[in-house]
Amino acid sequence: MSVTTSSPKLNRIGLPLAAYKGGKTTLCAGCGHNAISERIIEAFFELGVDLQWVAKFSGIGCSSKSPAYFLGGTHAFNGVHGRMPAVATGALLANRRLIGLGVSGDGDTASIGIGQFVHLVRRNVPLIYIVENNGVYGLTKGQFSATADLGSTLRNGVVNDLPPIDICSLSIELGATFVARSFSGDKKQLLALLKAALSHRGLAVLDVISPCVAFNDHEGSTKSYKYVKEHDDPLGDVHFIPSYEDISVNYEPGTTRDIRLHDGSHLLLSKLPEDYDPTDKMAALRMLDDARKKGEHLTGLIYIDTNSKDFIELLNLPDEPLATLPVEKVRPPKEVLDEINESFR
Amino acid sequence: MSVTTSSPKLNRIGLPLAAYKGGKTTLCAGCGHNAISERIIEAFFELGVDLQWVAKFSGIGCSSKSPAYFLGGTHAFNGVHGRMPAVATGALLANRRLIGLGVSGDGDTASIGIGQFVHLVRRNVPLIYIVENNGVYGLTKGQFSATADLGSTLRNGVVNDLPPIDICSLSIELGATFVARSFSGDKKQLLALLKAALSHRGLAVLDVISPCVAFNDHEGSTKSYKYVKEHDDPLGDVHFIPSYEDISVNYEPGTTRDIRLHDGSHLLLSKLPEDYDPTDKMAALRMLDDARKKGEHLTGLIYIDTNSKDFIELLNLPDEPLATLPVEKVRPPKEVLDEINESFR
Amino acid sequence: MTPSDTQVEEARSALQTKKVVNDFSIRVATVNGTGSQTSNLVLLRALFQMGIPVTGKNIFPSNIAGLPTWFIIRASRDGYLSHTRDSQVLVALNPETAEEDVHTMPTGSAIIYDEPLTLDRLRDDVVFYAVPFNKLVTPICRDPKLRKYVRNMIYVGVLAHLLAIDRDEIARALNKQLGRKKKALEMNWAAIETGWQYAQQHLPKRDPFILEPMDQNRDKILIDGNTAAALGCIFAGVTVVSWYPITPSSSLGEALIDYMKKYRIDRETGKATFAIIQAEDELAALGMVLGAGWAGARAMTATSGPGISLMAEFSGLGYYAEVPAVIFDVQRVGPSTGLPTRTMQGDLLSTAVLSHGDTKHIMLFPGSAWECYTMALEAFDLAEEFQTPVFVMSDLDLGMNYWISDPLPYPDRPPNRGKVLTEDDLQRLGRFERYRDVDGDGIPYRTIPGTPLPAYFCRGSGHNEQAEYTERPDAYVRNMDRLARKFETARQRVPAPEVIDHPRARVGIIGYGSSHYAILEARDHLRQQANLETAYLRIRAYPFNEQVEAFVRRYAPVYVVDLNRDGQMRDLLKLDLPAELTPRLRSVRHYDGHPIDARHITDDILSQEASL
Amino acid sequence: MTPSDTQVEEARSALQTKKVVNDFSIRVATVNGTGSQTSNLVLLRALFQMGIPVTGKNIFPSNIAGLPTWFIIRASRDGYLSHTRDSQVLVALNPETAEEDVHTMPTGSAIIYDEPLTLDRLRDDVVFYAVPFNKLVTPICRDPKLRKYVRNMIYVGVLAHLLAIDRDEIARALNKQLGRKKKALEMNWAAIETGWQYAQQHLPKRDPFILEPMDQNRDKILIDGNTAAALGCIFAGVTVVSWYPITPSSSLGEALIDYMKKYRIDRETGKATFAIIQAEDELAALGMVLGAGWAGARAMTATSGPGISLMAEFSGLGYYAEVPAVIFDVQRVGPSTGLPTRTMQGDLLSTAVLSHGDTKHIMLFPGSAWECYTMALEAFDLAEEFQTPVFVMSDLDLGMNYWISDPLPYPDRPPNRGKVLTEDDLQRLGRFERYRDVDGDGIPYRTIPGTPLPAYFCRGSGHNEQAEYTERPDAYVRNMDRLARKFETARQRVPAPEVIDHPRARVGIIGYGSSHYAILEARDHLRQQANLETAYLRIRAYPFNEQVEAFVRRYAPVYVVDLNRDGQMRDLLKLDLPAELTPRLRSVRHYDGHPIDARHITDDILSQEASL
Ligand SMILES: Cc1ncc(C[n+]2csc(CCOP(=O)(O)OP(=O)(O)O)c2C)c(N)n1
Ligand SMILES: Cc1ncc(C[n+]2csc(CCOP(=O)(O)OP(=O)(O)O)c2C)c(N)n1
Ligand code: SF4
Ligand code: SF4
Ligand SMILES: [Mg+2]
Ligand SMILES: [Mg+2]
Repeated sequence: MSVTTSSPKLNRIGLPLAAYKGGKTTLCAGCGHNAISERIIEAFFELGVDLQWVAKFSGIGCSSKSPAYFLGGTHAFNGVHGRMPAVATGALLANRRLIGLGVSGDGDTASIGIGQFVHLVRRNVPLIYIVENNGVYGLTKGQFSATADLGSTLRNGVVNDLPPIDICSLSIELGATFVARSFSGDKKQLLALLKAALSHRGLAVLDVISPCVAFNDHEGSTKSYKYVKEHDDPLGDVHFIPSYEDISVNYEPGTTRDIRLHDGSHLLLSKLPEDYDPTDKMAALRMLDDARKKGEHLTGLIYIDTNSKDFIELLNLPDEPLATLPVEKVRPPKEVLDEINESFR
Repeated sequence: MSVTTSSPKLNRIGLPLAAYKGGKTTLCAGCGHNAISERIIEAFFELGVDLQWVAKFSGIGCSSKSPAYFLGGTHAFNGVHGRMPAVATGALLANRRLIGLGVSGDGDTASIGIGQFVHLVRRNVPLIYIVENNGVYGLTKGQFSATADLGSTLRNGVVNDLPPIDICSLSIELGATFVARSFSGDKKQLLALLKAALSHRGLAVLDVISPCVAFNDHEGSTKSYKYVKEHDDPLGDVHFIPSYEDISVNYEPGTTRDIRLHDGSHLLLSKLPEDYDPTDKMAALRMLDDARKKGEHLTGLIYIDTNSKDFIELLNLPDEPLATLPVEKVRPPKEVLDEINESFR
Repeated sequence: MTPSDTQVEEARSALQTKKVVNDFSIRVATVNGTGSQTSNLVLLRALFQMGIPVTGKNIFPSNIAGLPTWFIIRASRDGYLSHTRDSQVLVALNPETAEEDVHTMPTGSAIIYDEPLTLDRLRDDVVFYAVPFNKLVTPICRDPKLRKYVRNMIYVGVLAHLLAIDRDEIARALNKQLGRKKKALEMNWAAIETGWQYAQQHLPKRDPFILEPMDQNRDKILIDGNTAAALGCIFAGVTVVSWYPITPSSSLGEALIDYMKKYRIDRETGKATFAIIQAEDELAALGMVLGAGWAGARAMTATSGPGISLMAEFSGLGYYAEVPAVIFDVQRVGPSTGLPTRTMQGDLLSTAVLSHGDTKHIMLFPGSAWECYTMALEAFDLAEEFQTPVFVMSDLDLGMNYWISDPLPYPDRPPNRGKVLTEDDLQRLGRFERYRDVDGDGIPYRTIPGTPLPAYFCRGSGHNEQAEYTERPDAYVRNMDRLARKFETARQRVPAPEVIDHPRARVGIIGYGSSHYAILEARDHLRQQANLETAYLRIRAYPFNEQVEAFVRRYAPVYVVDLNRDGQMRDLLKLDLPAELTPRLRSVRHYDGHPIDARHITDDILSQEASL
Repeated sequence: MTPSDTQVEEARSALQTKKVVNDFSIRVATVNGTGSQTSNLVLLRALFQMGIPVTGKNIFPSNIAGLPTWFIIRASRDGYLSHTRDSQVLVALNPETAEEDVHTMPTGSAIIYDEPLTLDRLRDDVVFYAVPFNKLVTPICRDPKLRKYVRNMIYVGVLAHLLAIDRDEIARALNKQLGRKKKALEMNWAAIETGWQYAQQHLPKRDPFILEPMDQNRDKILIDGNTAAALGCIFAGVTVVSWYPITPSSSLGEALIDYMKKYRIDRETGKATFAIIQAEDELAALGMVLGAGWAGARAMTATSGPGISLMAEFSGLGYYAEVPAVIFDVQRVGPSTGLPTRTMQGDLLSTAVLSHGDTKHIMLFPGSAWECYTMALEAFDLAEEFQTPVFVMSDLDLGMNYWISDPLPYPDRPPNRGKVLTEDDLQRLGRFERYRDVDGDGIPYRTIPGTPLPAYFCRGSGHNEQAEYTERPDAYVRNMDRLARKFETARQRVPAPEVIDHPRARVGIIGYGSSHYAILEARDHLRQQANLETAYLRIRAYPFNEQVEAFVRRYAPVYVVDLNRDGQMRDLLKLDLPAELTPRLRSVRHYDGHPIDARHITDDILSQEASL
């Protein structure tokens, strides 16, 4: 993985960065999801992806809205809550030339959508699947999702006492072929991982920690809830969402970084060392487990398997898209029907 | 775990074994599910479980029919396909005194039901959850489920090329507190595990390999398919289901046993050694992974955690069942409503 | 002799004199999982080959082995292809139901039974033939496991002899059924022979039922609706199939797999020109179909009631985001799990409005196996023309039973892919608005992924003509009104009803789906028994074409035949017809899970007519 | 001076002379996420406290921050509590919509706007008040992040002065809104003061709109329907709640959590007398409710359209296996995701028949926040009495907006737990058949788990009176017929309609749910404008009570007011009423996502009357 940060005026297919932008975001200022959109724009621009062949998919949630805010004018399907994997699978089978990019939230993926996610992983559908993970349901105003940290607290005092689903270790357990974690504010790492995902054949799962500035509940937010109450809330108004700057971090492989979020809560990120071998499944699971025990979120390309067949190969599909096969290829000749009729005589 | 095999005429609450039996099975003769029913009957009889408090749950499938064939006359809810966890959760919260016993199939759990299963595990609902695992959809005549082994073949020649979901390692990954695997024909082990599950507080996942005599597709069934064709199928009739005897095995902890199924396919079972420590999560995952690589199915109590709170405790429920709390406990007095009305003035 | 004895005696002698040729039905009562389905299909096929109009109804339980199952073969000289409640010949092999089975038979019936059951003690107004199946089976089958199977082939031989079925046709039918499995053929033939010989030697004919060759099936085929439907999909050029097994739709999915593997592998490249995915559930199945439909593929799924319920949310997305999809609902008895192996037309109303909000769906109602095929072709055209999910409402009776049919016709036109703009179109037009009603028919234009930009953003949330997200009330209303307009357009494009007018008819009958043949027969009953001439309209699609309204205007009362408790087609008509016409509608309902029979319709109409 | 100028001048001077007291509405246009909801609620509450009949409608977007939002406060001397399309006072703070907002105002309106927007250039037939919000905010708020919030409190002060809102009531309202947060109170009050003083010093009154104290709200409360519903559930004694967040039902779930934590913790043991579970999705939510209902708990869920669709399969199980459940459907605009923050009555038809097969559900239609409470109580009684899912069909307007209401009444009777057999009953009776119609009302007896054996096996597959699995056609039909009978019994037990007859009325109006107040007002319009006296029936439940039929017999035509495109209540009536009555039904439909207003109904009825 090499990281390119200098972006020339035009990319290799002659397009400017602007061509990769999308509509104006309607997400909160400072929302991690916006930062991820930025990185997607950069990654697709820098690799010179032909936008005509991009297909964006999402479910429902703040995160799932974001495909309207990057790669504008590309083909996109914003489906129903938690069921994006099915829609993406169908579309990518119909047209294997499409470059599938899915954006989901932790509620969309780990709560309502976990069933479809599990089977998406099993099928190794060639899709980049980004979970914009904030531990809450942003769009419905801050309830816990299934990735909420144990002990985190909502504004109304409700405490989460269920263990979080770890998207990365779950994916590895299920046989995912590309599993990475990053942080929305880690421009360099996230960009690099997106580019790597773009070149992976098969499903690429990217679990991106993406704090919600409106209803944050990340690790330590018991503390953060108190913090908000004591320091920052002279308004007593649940309808007020302050604007924040984007958080941005940059730290070295093999190190740990303590990130202070806008509401005073903390996030411990630890980046995989450069010499880490991401091809050993059990080692990857153990790394994740160790980090978790230390209260850290392990980031980087955690696991990769480049040998497994993707779903397109397994189904033995032709090179041309199924969607546009000519009628001669998809309607057998009259003789075949005659033969079939004969078999019923 | 001590194993009692000698059954006195009456159990500790004075009931005969017959009191624990159910209706006549309508499953195929020789179906593994029937053997499991037998063990359930024994376990409940031997532990002297008070049947009035038993609540049986199931989804849809041959396996899910089986609750009609054991512990007859007890309370039971046979729901819809793949959604038994929700029904059981609701019932057990409504009445915490119930002894919940859920029976599902691999299709019911790992295909359509995987989403609910994941969340059931997260919640640590106090329920014995048995997956009668045959790798196929028995009731709909033999399609693959999500636990079908890679490379297994159906009668119509369709080959499974998706990796199986391993109920045990998935459960452990998700934080399950009791995870065991057994084989329908291993009377001694299965009985012991059922008894252990009955005394566990929290969710007990039992993945029981339970061959389908009608549509078997277990490991090696590519071979078995051929085998059937060559040896046993002078009828060429898909509508004919031969009757088989129950398979029964008995082997020592720490050893491996090669089981020949009725259709000629083989199943490699390896039993955990006696000194195995089932409290180390990562070790458990590694054991499972190692066995899998050898083509073996690891059996025994693979993981247990007796410290985690179950869902009833987490919800701070009273000792009496919610369902039957008297009206004074569940309808606040008039003064409360007055106070509330006042707050809206 | 008591008087009743005399009557019996009379009946008996009547039997021996009057032959009943090609006009009776055979009921075979066995235990499922014993392979009797093969025996029954051999019989059915033999009759078919003899040129006799024949139908087979399989009444089977929802399990794999060990429960009672019945197969009813009706031979009808007059060409009635519907179910009958009464049978005249019984094969009683299931000890569990044998007594009840015997009691349901009319006087004068012929009953073949397993000797140890001693059924002859039960009645003396029928003819009994005892066959010692166990004794017969032992010499021909060494493997005890297989004996319960071979027993079933023996009754084929017994029946063949008693009813005078052509032995060559039995042999041909067996060949057809078993294909090239030599060992299997030998063993089965031996069993049939044994039965035949036993009957020849020990069972002198004492009943009047006889089969004689006819010439009614020239060029016909014998096929189940699900196979026909699968073939329709294949010749429609389906490319993406996602399904989840559920009785009685599974055989549609499985037929697709079988035929696609055979006929849709590209000769040159060896590649599959299709993707068939067994989804993890029905939500996913329809989700994949919508994804594929959006991406330009002809995509479909097949399911039954519980699956339809699970597809509710995605169906609404398909309607509102305007994505083509074809959904086969092979209906079974609900509510809930209900009776999975019994037939019903119970999902009409809930499917018509499947999903929350103002959702409305196009439905097609095949009335024969042949239409399962042709409507599959039409469904894909309609789905793409109207960019919306199209539900093909089959049922277990149509889908899983075997029907005599005209051969399946090769499609006479290329697929209609609807208003899809290509790269060239876009360049020529210079602009593209996904949800603009350019032609005034409510149907907008679409592009498919891979077409040059700008593309459109497909979504289930509020959108304007440009497919942009909007919450504006005016844009919302415009869009919903256009969708309503589109539905109106569909009214005249969906398959028109089949109408049989009659100059002397006052009364009309409306039917649909699998009740078709029973209605045809009931019309004859009504004419013959009560001199009641009826007109008949068979609905083939929803929304209803204007001919439906015209029919209801022409006749009164109009009896709507529904295979459900609530009169669901009657209800849809109530919603759709001008209110002043709805008092004309009456309901004939049948909902016990068995296929409807003509007698039920005749009796119900006559009693309603009488009570006027 | 051109003629039009003269007209304007006249209008203007008219304004200055004729005071408009307590009969106008205020529209506040802001950006969401800026906390303006708090400012608006302070205003609403202040008017309420002044004894003025008032309603507040929040028209908000489906996102968290940064999109246009409107809040409309209507003061109505005459006590009309419905929405109006026109407002007379505008606060224009959102640059994105300001121009359009200004253009929608009628001549003579008063417009307060943010000075830099220079909106006064747009029209001269309205009164403009420029307020330099940014300048005013700086001195009172050091933290730049909070300024967009504080700006909103300033307009409260400005309006209070201009419209003569009692300052003490503003202070009381603020206190009520913010509770005991001292710091917050200080800062907010400073902002209000600033606005007040600015208006006092710089904005001489030039418009006619004035608020004066009245005495209409004595003993009334101000409450949203979802909170009222949650309280109803609590006083009904709900013990198991399983829900999945979805707008606009989430606040029902959240109110349950808040109040249960406060009032339903056992004093002695400190234990929760309830379980509230956030399920993983709506399928699971209803599954848990059914599990709990089967086990004897009063159990419920709350959702909206997409959730209802996902509950289809389990709803059918509830119907067929006869398990009590209460489901709140707080309806929003569909189909599919639709407009999640807009209101509609769009789920009636699909909910009535939710799930495949012959399924039918009881629905209740609360017509006020008060009924959200009382019908919650009734819903649990009905669910247990009839052992079936009961759907309470609320909507966003009822659920999330604030309504003046009588105080919530304490239940006057203990919960009706229905036909549950206890251990003693069982011993006395000696036997128990779960699905036998002992009383002839279609309602069988049940036991709950924990009761001594033999228990019954609850299942969604075919069953007989003894709850045993069966595929027998007769048992199936008996059971389905009993279910139909049970539904008929419900007809007379569900809440009866509210009927307002009128001796001089020819025309009838049928309404339900959130259109109630608009219909009341429209009836006055019709009387005053067109001398058209109308009778009015408000449906409160499905299946329809016999009074509904009687009403339709008494009046013609009957206008059915529906907040959906397809006229879904009209459709349900078509299905349910004797066919000869349905020609009397006409449809008044409103489906742009905003609450319905009286004018819409009046105009539509008048134009339909004219076209007769
Ligand atoms: C079937 C259904 N249930 C519920 C909802 C309401 N809903 C919309 S977004 C959302 C949660 C989104 O959470 P997440 O995926 O984490 O996205 P975020 O907003 O946090 O980015 C929910 C519950 C819905 N749209 N559809
Ligand atoms: C919603 C729904 N979809 C499909 C079905 C059909 N169906 C019944 S059982 C079954 C599979 C059962 O497989 P499994 O759980 O492995 O049980 P087994 O029969 O193998 O014991 C299916 C798909 C159904 N009943 N409901
Ligand atoms: S609510 Fe949270 S997740 Fe949604 S846009 Fe705002 S910050 Fe982002
Ligand atoms: S089909 Fe298979 S799973 Fe079902 S009863 Fe028979 S052997 Fe068991
Ligand atoms: Mg989230
Ligand atoms: Mg199985």
